[in-house]
Amino acid sequence: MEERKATAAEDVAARRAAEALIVDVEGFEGPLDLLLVLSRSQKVDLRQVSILALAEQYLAFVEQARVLRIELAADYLVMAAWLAFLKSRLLLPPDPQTDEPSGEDLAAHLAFQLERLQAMREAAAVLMARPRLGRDVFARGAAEAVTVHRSSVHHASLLDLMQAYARVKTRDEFRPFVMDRRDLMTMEQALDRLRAMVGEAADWADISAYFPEDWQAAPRRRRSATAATFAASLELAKEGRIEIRQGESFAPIQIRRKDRA
Amino acid sequence: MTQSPAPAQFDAPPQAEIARMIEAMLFASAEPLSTAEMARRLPEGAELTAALEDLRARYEGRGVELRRVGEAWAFRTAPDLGHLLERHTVETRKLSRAATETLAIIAYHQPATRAEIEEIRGVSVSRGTIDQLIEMGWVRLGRRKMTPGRPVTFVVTEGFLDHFGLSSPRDLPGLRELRAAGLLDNRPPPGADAPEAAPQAQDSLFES
Amino acid sequence: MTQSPAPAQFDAPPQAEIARMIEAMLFASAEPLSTAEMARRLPEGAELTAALEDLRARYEGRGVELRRVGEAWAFRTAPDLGHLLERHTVETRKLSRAATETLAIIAYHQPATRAEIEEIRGVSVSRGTIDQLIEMGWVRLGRRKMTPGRPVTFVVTEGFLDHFGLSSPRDLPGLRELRAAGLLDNRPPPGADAPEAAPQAQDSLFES
Repeated sequence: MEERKATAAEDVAARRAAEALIVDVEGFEGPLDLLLVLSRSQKVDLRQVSILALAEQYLAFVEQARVLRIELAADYLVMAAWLAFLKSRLLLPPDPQTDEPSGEDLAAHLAFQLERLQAMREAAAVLMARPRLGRDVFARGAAEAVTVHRSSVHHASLLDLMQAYARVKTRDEFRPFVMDRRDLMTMEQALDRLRAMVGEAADWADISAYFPEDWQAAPRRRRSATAATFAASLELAKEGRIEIRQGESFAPIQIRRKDRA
Repeated sequence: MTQSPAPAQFDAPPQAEIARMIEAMLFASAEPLSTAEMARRLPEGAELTAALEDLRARYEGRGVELRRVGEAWAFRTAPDLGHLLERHTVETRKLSRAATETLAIIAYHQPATRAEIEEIRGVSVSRGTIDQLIEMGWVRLGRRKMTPGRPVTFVVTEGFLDHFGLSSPRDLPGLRELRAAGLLDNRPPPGADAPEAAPQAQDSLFES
Repeated sequence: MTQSPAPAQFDAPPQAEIARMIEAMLFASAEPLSTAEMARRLPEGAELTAALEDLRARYEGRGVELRRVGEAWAFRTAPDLGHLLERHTVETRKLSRAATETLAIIAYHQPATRAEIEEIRGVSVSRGTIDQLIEMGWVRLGRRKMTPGRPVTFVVTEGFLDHFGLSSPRDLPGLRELRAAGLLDNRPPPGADAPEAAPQAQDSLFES
């Protein structure tokens, strides 16, 4: 009866210890943090902490976690392996053959890391305890915004100016196109004229002879009269009323009345 | 201006301390603070009136003044320094199309009447447009034209020539040059032997 | 940008007047004002440094103090009077231990890379932690480090200095002692090949 009681009490204690450990593991920010906490149990200045003893504490912690079937994150196990290696380095006499860092060097660096982490923790605490803006120290409550007055300066370049002028002046080039007919003779006009005159044309004569007088000189009018009269001549030739001939390329085109058979 | 350490003749150092407290409260407050509100926040028995008067005197003639606002108190910028809380910015904007065209027409055809500008632009020219150009110092009134109604004319100014780097309005390139420089849209001219309308028009206007 | 009209046209105003002007500007602003911004608003040729020093001395020991914040200046209530003032700002989220440590490491080691932060803390830094510090306006990106991979660095901001009442990162509490103790050194672990290769060094430390 007594024994069973004692066992039950032990079970409760073990369970509590295990639960506490779980909570603790979750509370640690990684292996370095755990090492820092463990080092405090040595109650010495971090500079004098025994890394060997610390390694043993850490390994014992990991072993305990294993016994209690607590899942440890991989980096805790990596640290455990490294500390086991460090421990062996610290316990064995240095090998003069290897130029690998000595156990003392590695231990010193670990001590430095712990001290540095501790220093940053303390610095963070000091920083957070400073009088802080919005909590202990205040800015102007009735801040006045700076009024911004905007004014504009208009700018134009010479190019803008010239393009604007060009735009205005060329706008007129796009009015609907109307043919200027003053210097234009239509085929109908030429045909009417030719029909009236061709009856008398017994002899070959240049078509230009049939142009009205005021269409003879000005090149533009003459060009138009030539084209119109030639077209009219072709029409009359088709009707069988006249004959057309041309001595050679670009020679004057001549016409005469065609007498009906 | 004396510094804050409490004057020796008062056996109550609180007054200087009360002034400090009021100073901080008024500074940090978004609204003017009533004496009742200040008294509520101050240690009991604090003599407010003297401390406020002390503080007001301290700020007299400074960049910030302690002012009574109804039943309350507040720090306010000294009235003569209001301009420091203003900032003037100048934006550069492109001249509007209407203004640019009007300016171009005046430059090419000066002296130009409003009617002439309107005839060339094909639309009416608002008063504002010419006013703007005059305000900018690019256009001014020229001589009245000796035509019926004696209309006013507009010419470009020295300032205009300066701005555009011209020594005379005659330095402005003609349409033919503009076209050669690719400044005109690439449209075929209406007739091969069509006269260069623009320079002629320009000349005739300059001479009319 | 045009200058605000100067009261005196030619002579720069006397130092006392400049001090008044600075006082007005700084009083009106909730944010620290850079000397450049003040100079922009002051009459040309105004001597700023002496006037600022004058003003700082004037407010020493008062309810409101003139503080230097990096390259800027601001009036802030005296730290011992916080209990009188309403906390009108939203209480800042309580920072996690990871965030406060990361902030301290950035402040004391700046410019600090993520790898450096992780090496010091011995754990990886979650993105969210640095993001939170950046969001609070206390940390910003610094220049990339000229080491392999050109990692980004983090530095503290003017907002950080303002929040914690520091004039410059050099004023961080205990900075000199930490430096003297060699605790701010980037000391490579023994046997590490490249001194800059912090993450590699870290890995080798844990895995070798």
